[in-house]
Amino acid sequence: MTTEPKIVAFTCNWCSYAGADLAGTSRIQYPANVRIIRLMCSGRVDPTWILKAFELGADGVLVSGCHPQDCHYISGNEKAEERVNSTKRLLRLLGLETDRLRLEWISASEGARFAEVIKDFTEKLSRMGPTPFRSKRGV
Amino acid sequence: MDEKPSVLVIGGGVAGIQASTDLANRGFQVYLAEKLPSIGGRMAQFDKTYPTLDCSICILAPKMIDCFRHPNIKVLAYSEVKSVSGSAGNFTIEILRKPRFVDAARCTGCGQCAEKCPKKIPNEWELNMAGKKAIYMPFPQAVPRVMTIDPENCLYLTKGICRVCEKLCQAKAIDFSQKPETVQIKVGSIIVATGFDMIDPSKFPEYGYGKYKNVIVSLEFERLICASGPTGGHLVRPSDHQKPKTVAFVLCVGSRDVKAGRVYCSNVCCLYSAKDAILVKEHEPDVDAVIFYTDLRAYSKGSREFIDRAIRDYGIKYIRGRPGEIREDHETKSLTIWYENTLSRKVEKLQADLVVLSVACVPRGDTKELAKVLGVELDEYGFFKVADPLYAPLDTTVRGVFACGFCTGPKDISDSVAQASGTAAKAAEVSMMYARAVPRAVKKGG
Amino acid sequence: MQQAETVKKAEIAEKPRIGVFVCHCGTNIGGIVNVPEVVKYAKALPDVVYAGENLYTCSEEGLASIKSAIKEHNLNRVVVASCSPRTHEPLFRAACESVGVNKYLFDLVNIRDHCSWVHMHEPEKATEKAMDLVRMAVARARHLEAQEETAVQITKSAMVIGGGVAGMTAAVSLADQGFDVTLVEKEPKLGGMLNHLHLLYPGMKSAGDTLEPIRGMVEDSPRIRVMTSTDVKSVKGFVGNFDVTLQGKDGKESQLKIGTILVATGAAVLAPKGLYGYGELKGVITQLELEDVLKSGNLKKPKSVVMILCAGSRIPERPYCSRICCMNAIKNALILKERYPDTDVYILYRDIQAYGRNYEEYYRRTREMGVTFIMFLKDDPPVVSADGKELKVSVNDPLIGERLDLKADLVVLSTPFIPQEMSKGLSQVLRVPLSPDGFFMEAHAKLRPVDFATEGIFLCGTARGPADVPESVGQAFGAAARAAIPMALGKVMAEAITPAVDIDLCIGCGLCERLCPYGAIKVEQTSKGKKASVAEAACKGCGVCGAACPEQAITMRHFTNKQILAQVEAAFAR
Amino acid sequence: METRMEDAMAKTNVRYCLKCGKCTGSCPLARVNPEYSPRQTVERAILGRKDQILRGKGVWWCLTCELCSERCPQEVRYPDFIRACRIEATAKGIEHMCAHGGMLAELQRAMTSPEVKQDRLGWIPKGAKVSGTGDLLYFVGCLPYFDVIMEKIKPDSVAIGQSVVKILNRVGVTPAIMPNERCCGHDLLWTGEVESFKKLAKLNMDEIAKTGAKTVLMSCPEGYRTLKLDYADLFGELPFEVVHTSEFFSRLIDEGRMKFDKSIDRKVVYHDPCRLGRHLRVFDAPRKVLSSISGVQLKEMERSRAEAMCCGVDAWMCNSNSKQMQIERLREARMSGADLLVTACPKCQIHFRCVMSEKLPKSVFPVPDEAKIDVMDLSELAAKAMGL
Repeated sequence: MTTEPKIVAFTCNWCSYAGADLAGTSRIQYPANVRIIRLMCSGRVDPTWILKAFELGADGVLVSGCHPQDCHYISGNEKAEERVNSTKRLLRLLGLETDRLRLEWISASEGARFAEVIKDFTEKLSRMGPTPFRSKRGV
Repeated sequence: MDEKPSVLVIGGGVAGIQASTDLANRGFQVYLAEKLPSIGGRMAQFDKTYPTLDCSICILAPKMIDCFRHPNIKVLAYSEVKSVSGSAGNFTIEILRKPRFVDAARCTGCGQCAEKCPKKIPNEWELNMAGKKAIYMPFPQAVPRVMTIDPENCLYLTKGICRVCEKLCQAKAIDFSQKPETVQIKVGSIIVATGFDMIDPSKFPEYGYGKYKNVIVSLEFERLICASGPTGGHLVRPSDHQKPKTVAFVLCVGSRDVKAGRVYCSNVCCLYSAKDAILVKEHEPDVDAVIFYTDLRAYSKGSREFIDRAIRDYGIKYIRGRPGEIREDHETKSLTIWYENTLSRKVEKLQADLVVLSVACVPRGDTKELAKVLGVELDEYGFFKVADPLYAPLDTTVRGVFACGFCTGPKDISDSVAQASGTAAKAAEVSMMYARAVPRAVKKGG
Repeated sequence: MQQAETVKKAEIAEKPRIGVFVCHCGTNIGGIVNVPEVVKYAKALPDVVYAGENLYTCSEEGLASIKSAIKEHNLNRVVVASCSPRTHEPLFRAACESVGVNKYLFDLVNIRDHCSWVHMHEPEKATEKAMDLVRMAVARARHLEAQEETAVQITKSAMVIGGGVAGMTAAVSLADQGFDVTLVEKEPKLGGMLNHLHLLYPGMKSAGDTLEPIRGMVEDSPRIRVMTSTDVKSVKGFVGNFDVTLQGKDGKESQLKIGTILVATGAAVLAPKGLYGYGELKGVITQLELEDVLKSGNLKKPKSVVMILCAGSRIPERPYCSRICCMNAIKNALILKERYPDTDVYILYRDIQAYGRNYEEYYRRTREMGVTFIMFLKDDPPVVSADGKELKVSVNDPLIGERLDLKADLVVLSTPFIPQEMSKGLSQVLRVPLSPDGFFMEAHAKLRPVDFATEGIFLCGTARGPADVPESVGQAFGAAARAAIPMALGKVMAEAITPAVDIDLCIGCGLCERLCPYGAIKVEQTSKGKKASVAEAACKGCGVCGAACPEQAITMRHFTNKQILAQVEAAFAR
Repeated sequence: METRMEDAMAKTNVRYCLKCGKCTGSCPLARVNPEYSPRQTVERAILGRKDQILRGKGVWWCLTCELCSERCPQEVRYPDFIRACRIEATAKGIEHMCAHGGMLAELQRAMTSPEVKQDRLGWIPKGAKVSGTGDLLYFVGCLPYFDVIMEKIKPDSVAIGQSVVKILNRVGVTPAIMPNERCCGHDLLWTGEVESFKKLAKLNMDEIAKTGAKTVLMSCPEGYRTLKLDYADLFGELPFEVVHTSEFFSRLIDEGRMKFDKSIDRKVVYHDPCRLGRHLRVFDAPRKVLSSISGVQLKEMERSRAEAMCCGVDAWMCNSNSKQMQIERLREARMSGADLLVTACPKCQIHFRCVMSEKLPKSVFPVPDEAKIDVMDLSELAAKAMGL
């Protein structure tokens, strides 16, 4: 059971968290291995948190915000994109697949898409197998 | 009585919501009367908005919730304005609250009752392209999130049997004993924002609406292309749920049409059809989208550029010419559109699998009654008449009663929102004018 | 919001005493997630002193149980595991505040939309996830801090920039709403564009007669201070507290402290140099020049008038439609036809923009009066040439596939509205954006048409883009209403999710200032050197600065690194 | 009645044209004749291209079927505009294509002479009761002439008149019939000869007065339109009622006076003549008559009632395009699943029979088998169903 990949998702309050809500109200089923952390804006995501998640044994980290132009804070999602990209470079240096860190634009109306992303991410991560940090996870 | 200056807003669409929150945010007591069980209005029905291609409900829903949760706004959904007396500064209004037969305080909107309700009825919010139950939530993002029982169709209310919903509701929210109640409120001014309706194009036999399954109206298209719509956002034609190869959009159906009694231009069709055509391309890049127009009216900010993009980046095809007639192939249910391409001056025919008619926008069906209640005049088309189109475009013919958005004539969302805020200013002016007189007197009095 | 001032900071120091309330939501949660198990699990978590379950936590009973538990177990942190904070957080926060627990000490876990509803066929996993989510929330709750929402005082006066019909309307409305207004006009005379127009559509009222009453209201209003021949030199501060420096044409400067700003600077009209022989051929004029002679009456009866629309608009370098030209041309054609019935009037157009109330009727009447409309295509515009002392306009009418040669003694060009030259400068002074077309850019094309993204600054009229009088007036009232909100309240409460800057850590690098989309954080000279300082009222709490600060000098209140890291750690703690 | 292009422009809403092209996109002729476009004609008129219009072919090509004006969003009455242009063109002596070598027109002009004494009653069936006077006048129209002129294609038009008289007698009506009835003038009016039309109209009005008729029954929609609208336009309110056989029959059915005792086991489709349908809005009456005949299965064509397609000819101005349109219409009739095409216009009947006639050079207009169908007039079918 715990061998299935574990995902931490940082979502913005206005689009992506709402999208996850809609997946719920529309009863769209997806794997139970994602843990959502709600922020006001994807631009708040600090690379440190991402690295921390991996270090503690996360198999994947999702950062999700509003579509370009739709950002509730005008341009926070663009900042998120820059940070995710630079963090990906760090992951490569650490010998981690950069695809383990994923950036998605999911709007409040895309419940189905949120579910799709989690499904797809989970499959890809399973194919990649555990990270070298996995052993740290308490199981 | 309430010391805050108070205002009645009629109509819970984007304009009504804007006017309400603008006033509430500055400390006014607002009563928002909405005829339907949920606020949101037309905009809640659209898939995307032009020219930004924002998801309509995503940008609207937060406003709906803010409005509903606002401590200074009392949302009277599923209600109708029955009588108005008094004058600017102190109107007395009677509002009829229709029974939902569901206790709003208890209902959590979980929807289990609807799952089990045995009575299936057409869902007019989805333009009857989907069904719903006799106990229903108008749409997924409805505000308030409270179920409503349709008294014409509920088995218990019509035949005295069933009560399934009552049995399985753990919240004990079902209440068949609810009666219509009339609430009385006192306000300084009234803002009308009742929006618009669309004509039934079956009075144009040459286009075959109602006769040909694959001829639909634009509002039906909005639901068809919408992820939360009847097809889950899959672009399929009604006759066989197959993906169309060509989608054609016909503009000015009943607009700019003297015979149909509407000389005026409906204002929004040119742009939303460009948007709809773009949506077609975004959903199915290999589907052709063709738009038949007479004058391309892309005048609002950024919209000419939007049309240029539709043509350049999406390959939307524009044909100048109002089609003469549309005929169906009885086997394939595909449609032949006969038209004159007025720029090449040739009569041609186009094979389309789905035809979307941009029908004329008209005042809401019950505008006449409301006008009578308010004592305001309507124009020749039944839109609310403004005091002076030049410098009093927000005043009706009665002092203290203001109007904004589509109900005073065709307008797009941004013009409607700007006007809605404008009426908030007018209402505030009224309260200033009467501040000395009214509230103090009332305060001393009681 | 109001309660915020009555925040008790008392319990902040105290050791966390956390209460957890798990909701069944009927069977929506309880039907899949093993709620009793989750409650049992929550009880065992650090600092949790109470855990209970409700059928409906949001019901009156549910809320009552939270309040009583808070009193009984003297809880200072509350976690509810139920549905979405987007819809229900305000409800639970209010319940907490009602018994003296600061609303920032509450957290909501979504185990319905994000759990039971999306894992309906995997009850065990759903239960395990619910436990994880509760554990994460509790971990965060241990680090939650009470917050006080700072109230920013708002100066109850506004500055309206631009004394045209939009600016004057906005000024009068604000005055009528009880606010003092400074109306700044760069020209010596109020009135703007309308000073140059003759009659206005719809209704054919004279521009003067339309202007006079409103100009009168402006001049008579004790609340409006008019400053003509004046420019805005600099603007500092933020919503409610703008410090403005005005400069008269005479160079004299004056200071102003105001709460809100309305931009109503209007638009200019393109001078069609080199277009259709303008400036070279006698008899080629603009609609504005035609209005002048129609007004003054210095027009000798023409035999034939040809109007050419889109002169300089809807072309690659100026792709936008100027919105009002069609109706304006139609109006002037009608005036000509009424004055000189036997004068031939031709309107050469691309698409007739008769979109508004009664405009189509108007267009129709013009056709009835015998004005001839001829279409032309972008790639095949009309050609104007001199033919003796007469002008010749040659145009290819695609609708009949023939080239038409029209004799004319007047060729009138409809040239588009273009942004005022000063727009660029003013946009920098106000730190507000311009659209690609060079007009001022609203916060959102659809839902915030008269706001700037920056708090406290608004726009209306043709400064935002081409608009006719009714539209400008409608927007003016709209902008007035929006500006009135903070001024009416007298203060704005800043939600306490704003950054707190640790002066000792801040090195004044200015990265935060560069990133902030609202200009809410700025590096300023202090006793300790250059340090970032936050304008609470202008900040929206997105946290972009917090994530960017290289020195970790910025703490985002209620979304602190400590809180979120605790959540991350807790996600893997079992 | 406008007789000049300029007057017509105001009266027929031409100036309101939006240039949308819906007229041309609707026009059945424009589909087969790329040179023809009502919209362009209107726009040239607005541009003052008078000569171009009056001397062009288009003005004579128009079928005046009113499908364009039925749909025009600006209520441009194009056929009325065209009629005025034809009148002015004729006044200017501009040549135009004439019908059947002008023979029919010639006959009609001849009838304008008051001295003419016709011998046109030979078709009346033996034993039929007719009279010189009476409350009800049956205005026969040019049926007897058609049979002679179109002899080759055996139109058997008088069968229509015979059926009408038999039916009238059966229901106990003795119709008045005028021995010297003139052509109603429809064709001359619509080919621009307004003066001759006026003469014919006057002569007919006097003749009708002599009969003392309160009701004038028409079996020809063109005549029907002419009396009901154009005579009224000329003389003001008419001293008699004008009804079409289809309307008259459906009244008789309501009153229970008309009974069909013979079953007609055929799949029948009805073709709406332009003048009966769009011009005068008679859509239900003929269908009612047909559906009350036992055995008749009534079908509908895709384009019927106000949407109906013209038979391709007006005022005998027939050309190759007419034939193409007729074939298209016949095919449409067959596609409705019918085996009998019923119309209520002697001229429609002739045009359909003509295109299918063996006498026509097939090399020019081959009528495919899937377009062949029996054609009959409503009155004839009704008579058959009454065993007459």
